[in-house]
Amino acid sequence: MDWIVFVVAAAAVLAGALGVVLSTHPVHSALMLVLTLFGIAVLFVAQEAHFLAAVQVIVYAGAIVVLFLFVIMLLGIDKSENLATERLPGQRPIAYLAGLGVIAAIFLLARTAWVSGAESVAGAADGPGSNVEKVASSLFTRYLLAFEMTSVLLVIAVVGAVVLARHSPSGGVRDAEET
Amino acid sequence: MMHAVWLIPALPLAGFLILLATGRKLGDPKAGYLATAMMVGSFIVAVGVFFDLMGMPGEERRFEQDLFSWMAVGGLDVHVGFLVDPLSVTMALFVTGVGALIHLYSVGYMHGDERYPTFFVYLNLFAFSMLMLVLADSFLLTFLGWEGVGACSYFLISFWFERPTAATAGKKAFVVNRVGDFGFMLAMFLIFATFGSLNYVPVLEEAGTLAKGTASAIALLLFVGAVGKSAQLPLYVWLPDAMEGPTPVSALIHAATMVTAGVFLMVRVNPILDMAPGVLTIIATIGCLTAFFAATIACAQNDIKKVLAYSTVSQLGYMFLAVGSGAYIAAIFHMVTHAFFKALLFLGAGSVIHGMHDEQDMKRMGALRKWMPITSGTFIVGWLAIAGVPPFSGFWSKDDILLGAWEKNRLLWLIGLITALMTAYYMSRQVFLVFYGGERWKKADSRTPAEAHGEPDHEPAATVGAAGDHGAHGDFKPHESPGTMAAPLVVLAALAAVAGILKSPLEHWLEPVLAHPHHFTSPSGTKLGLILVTTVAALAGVGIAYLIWMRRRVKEGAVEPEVLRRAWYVDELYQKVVEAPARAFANFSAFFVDAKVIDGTVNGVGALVRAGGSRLRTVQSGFVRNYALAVAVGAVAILAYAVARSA
Amino acid sequence: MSESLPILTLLILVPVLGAAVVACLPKGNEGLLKAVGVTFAGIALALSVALVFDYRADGGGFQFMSEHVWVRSFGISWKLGVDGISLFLVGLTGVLFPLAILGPEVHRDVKGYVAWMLLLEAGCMGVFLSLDLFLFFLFWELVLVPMYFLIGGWGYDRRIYATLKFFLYTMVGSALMLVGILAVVFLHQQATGQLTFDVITLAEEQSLASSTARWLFLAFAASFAIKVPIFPVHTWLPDAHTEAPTGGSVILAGIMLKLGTYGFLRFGLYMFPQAAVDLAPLFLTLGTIGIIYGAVVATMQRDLKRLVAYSSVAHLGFIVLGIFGLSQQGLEGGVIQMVNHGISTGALFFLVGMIYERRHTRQIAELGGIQRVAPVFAGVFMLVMLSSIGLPGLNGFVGEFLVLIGTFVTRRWWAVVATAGVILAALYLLWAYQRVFHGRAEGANATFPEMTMRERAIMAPLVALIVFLGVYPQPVLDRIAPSVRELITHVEEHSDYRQPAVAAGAGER
Amino acid sequence: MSVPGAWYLGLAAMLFTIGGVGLLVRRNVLIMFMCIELMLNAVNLTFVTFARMLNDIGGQVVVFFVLVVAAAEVVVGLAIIVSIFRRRTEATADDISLLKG
Repeated sequence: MDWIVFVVAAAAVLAGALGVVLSTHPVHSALMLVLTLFGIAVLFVAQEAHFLAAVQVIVYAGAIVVLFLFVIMLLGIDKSENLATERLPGQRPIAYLAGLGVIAAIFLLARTAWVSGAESVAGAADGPGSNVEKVASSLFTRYLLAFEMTSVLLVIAVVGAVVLARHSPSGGVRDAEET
Repeated sequence: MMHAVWLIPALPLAGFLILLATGRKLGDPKAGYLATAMMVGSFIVAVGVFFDLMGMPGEERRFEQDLFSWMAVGGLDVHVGFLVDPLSVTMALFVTGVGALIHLYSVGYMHGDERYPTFFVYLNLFAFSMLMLVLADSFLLTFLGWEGVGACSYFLISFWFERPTAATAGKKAFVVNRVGDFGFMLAMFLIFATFGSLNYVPVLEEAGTLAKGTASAIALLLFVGAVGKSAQLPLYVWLPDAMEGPTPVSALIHAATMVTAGVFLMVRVNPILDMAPGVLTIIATIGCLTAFFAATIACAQNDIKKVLAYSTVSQLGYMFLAVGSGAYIAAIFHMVTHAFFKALLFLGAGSVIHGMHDEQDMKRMGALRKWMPITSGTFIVGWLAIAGVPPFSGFWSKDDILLGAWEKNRLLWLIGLITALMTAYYMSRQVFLVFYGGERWKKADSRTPAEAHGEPDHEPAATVGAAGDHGAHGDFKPHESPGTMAAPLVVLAALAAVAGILKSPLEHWLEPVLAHPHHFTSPSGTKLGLILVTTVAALAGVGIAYLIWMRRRVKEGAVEPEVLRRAWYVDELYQKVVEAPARAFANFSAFFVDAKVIDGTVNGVGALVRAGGSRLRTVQSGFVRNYALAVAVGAVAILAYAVARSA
Repeated sequence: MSESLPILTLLILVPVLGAAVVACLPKGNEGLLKAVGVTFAGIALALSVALVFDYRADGGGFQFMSEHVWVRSFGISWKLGVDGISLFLVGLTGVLFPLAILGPEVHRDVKGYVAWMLLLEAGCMGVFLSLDLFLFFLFWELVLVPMYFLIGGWGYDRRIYATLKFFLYTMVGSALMLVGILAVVFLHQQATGQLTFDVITLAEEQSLASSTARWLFLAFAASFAIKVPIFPVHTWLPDAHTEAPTGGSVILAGIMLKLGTYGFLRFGLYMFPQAAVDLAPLFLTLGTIGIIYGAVVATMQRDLKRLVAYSSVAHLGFIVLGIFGLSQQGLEGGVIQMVNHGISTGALFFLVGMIYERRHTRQIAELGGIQRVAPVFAGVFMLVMLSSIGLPGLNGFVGEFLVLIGTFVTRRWWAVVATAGVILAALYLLWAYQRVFHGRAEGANATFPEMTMRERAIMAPLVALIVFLGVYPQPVLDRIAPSVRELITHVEEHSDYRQPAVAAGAGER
Repeated sequence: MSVPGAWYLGLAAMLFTIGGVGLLVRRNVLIMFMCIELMLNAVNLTFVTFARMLNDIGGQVVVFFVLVVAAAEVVVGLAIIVSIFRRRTEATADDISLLKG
């Protein structure tokens, strides 16, 4: 049963990923991204990370991809890209080589052991209690400061996005003409 | 009076300061009289000190006055203080005496010059420095005076600085003197390193303990200093050029006082010289050669002052010959008589130049005896004195020197004798050309360029104005000089005539200064013979000159070969051998080594960084994907390293 | 002066305060700005004069010490002190800055000029007074910034090139010195367990291995050598001098070059005695080369200011010679030569600045015959020049002579070669004088204005010092002597060097 | 028997590589962004896997933070893209090289 779930989800993840990279049309890419994200969410569930699976679906698939689509549609840049040409010399072959190199290196490094760290440093993941409870208690005790910082980060991101995206009134005549 | 010795240099210094502050208000001639008064005052004090010193018993004639500490550092302890002994008093007397006369003369001579007060400012400063030089109680304080007179000499030679030749001559004098100072300074260092003191008294008292090598080194280095200041071979070249200065300056600085400082120094350190017999021989040789060499040049000069200048070089050579022979007193004696007759000759020449409206070429003078009786009369006295005609003063002093040379080395004596003959010859030539013969200034300007050699510039032409024009020839009358100029001439003539009587008092007077008083050992018969030979040589010189220049038995060109007229081409030689290579080297250093090599290296490093940067900037393509690729490649590299390590 | 007054701290803080006040004033009122600047510099001058007079001549050692812990955990403290070596450099700083602020015409932005000048003064004072390595380094670097802006902001045509060169050169040295400072402090901590930047502790305890000390000495020396500057790292100097405004040149030559030589004394000899003794031949040789080379190169310069700049290279060579000659006379001569060079060369730069203000050129070839039209100007120039040549009776001679005689006793042949530099000094200065002042005045030179009263007022104190220090340097020498003697004793204690008895004097052994 | 962690990690590595290569190869800024998301998800998957293998809840917490940062990043990134596209009608990553040295 586990294996079936894993294989199906993995296939979805890889197919989605390849789809993102290979689609010429951005909208297609975005939709393929959704496929990947769902696959990841499934894998999270398979590994008992229920909370994260939920967040994954809500935030990524629900918010981020929608945002992508929104931008694509709004700006009208849903044009196909010609994948046959490459202006930067050597970019593609080196990129493929680098990709190969990364994956080869990872597998080579993992020959002996995939995991070598200490166990349960920040608290056990199994045992009694729900996954949400455990994540929450860790988040609000051990990682409280970092958690609070993320709120600052988010505020900054929101403010930054507003500043960047709005038509600046002080930007003067040219912006005004464009609208 | 003895304790007032500080007044001797202080009075000229006061004069210098007062004139510096108020000179322009005092103006012409009050400034001159003030300066002269200071010198006279100084002379009076010197006389007082002299009599005080006379009052002391012979061997104790020494007085030291300490004013204040100048530089006391560790083992070095130099004070500003005076050493009064027969030698320094003798020097002070004739410096102040001759100095006062020349100051007085300058009052008249410089009359009308635009920078009249400035002249006396310099002159008083010079007198101060010269007196510090002779009265100092330490080598270092002497060096203060030594440099001070050098600087004043520079100021005064280039007094008419608008003439490029004058400015250049002043600079040349200073720089050449500095070469000598190099020796003097090293000598002081060595003295300090050896004795731990620079004061005359302890150093000279301990001189007897010196090792021969050290003594020779000190003596030789001091002699280098003396060679520079006293214009000996090979550093004499500045003195003829120094004639660019006003004539009183030539008389005071470049004949009577400053140039004899080297001789004074040699006599002062006689205990050290006595420990270095080899150096004495060198001194005698250099002196003798200089005397001869300069005399040959003097025979062919047409400029009235140049003749006297080379003659001065030659006479200074005599003094060094005396020093080298160990006849120190003869050297001082000749210095004193020389001061009288050479100052007289220079002042006389100045008077002639003044009377001839700034003409200096002897070939365009003649028969001035009629027009300038006082000048010619006194000049003739000076001529006889320098020529060594008995009983004038020069005869006595020169005779002593030749006697010393005879006892030292016969060859030196012979050269000295020939020089004496030549001295008589060129001085007679000068007298005949200037005061006898036809009135050549009346002829039209017939000078050929060759004859115009020397300095075609005319004395105060730049400042006195129209009087110096060439156009003055033919329609003017030479005139006798005013009283302020004539009086010093008369006094000096009297001194030059009779100073011979000082011979034996001076010997006794100076004896305490000497570590090993020198006594002539020759039998009296030899002495008499030498006197006769010398006298004959002098008269022969006069006679030859008479035949050539009065009787005109020989063509002028034959006795004035170009090589002598051009002073053996020494200046040209220096130009080629020293100046040109030095200039090339300096240019090379400044514009190649410094600008190209050293700075080039520095800028090269900068340029390298800059070039490297401009190469490297192409890496920054601006394409985000390129940067990402670089990151990826970097990541792969790091991973590869990890793989390699784990393997 | 009461004992409790922290006079040394005030010497640094008063100019800083002045700079702050000037920075707050409005831009336009040039008179007010200068007046305020001169007032603060004047207070500093008064303090430094008081310091000179209050200094106990017989005492030796560091006096007027002022120490406050600054960063306890790193052993850094605000530690100031003055001894005979720094005393007159502080005095010189006090004298030159008011003149440099008041003297030259400032052609733009008086406010910035005055403020930077005052800040520079604080930095210079700080370097001379610091007895804490960290503090010293702080001031050492602080000095750079105002000078950078002074040259860059008020300089002449090639000022950007000059500032860049000046800054980079100095920074290279500073970087090496910073490494040296840290290494000294941490090695000392390793050896003794005490972390301190205190110069006296570091010097007295001598905890370094000799080969280490040699490398560290070289690291310090590199920085000092560039600042002095010693041949062959001197080429920033002519450019910086030439392009700097008059006041900048005066301070640069008068004071900032002394930072290097002072550094050699305080941080070279004092902290690394054995290394300094071992490496003395190297620096003696470089100093001697500097003397001759500076003079030779100066001879051929066409720009009057460049000529004076190269003469500085030669004069500073004498100081280096005196320092590494390591004799009582040489060191005292070196110290007094620092002061004298500051006065004479400062005065020369003022004069060259005045020529530039009148003729708008510094090219020697374009000048001539000025003595006829401006005799007083020529007279002052002559006097200052003779001081620079080293004429006895003027200040330049005292230092030069003591350096040479002291060095002759310990290191004979270097002194002999260096003495030859004396000839050359006369040559290049007299030649320049001849070309600028002698001859006939033609063209614009014929209307060369005579010195104004203001200029006479600027030159008067310098001329007075030139004559006074030449005739009666003894009071100054007396105050320098104990500190120099202590320094030499310190070197002898911590190295195999022994000063010859002749130099030390019989009575003192 | 659950699937061994190594399989998950292998999958994550492949996903990461695909994302990385995509980032390097594609010119469309939006797609590049998506590739970054792929890489982030690969990392997230790794973290979760390690959390399970090491029985450590910390891995999951970190993923939470990554999600937050990713959200912030996308918001700002898209805002930048919007403002770029306001000036230019068409833009790929290759059209923007103002930082060229």
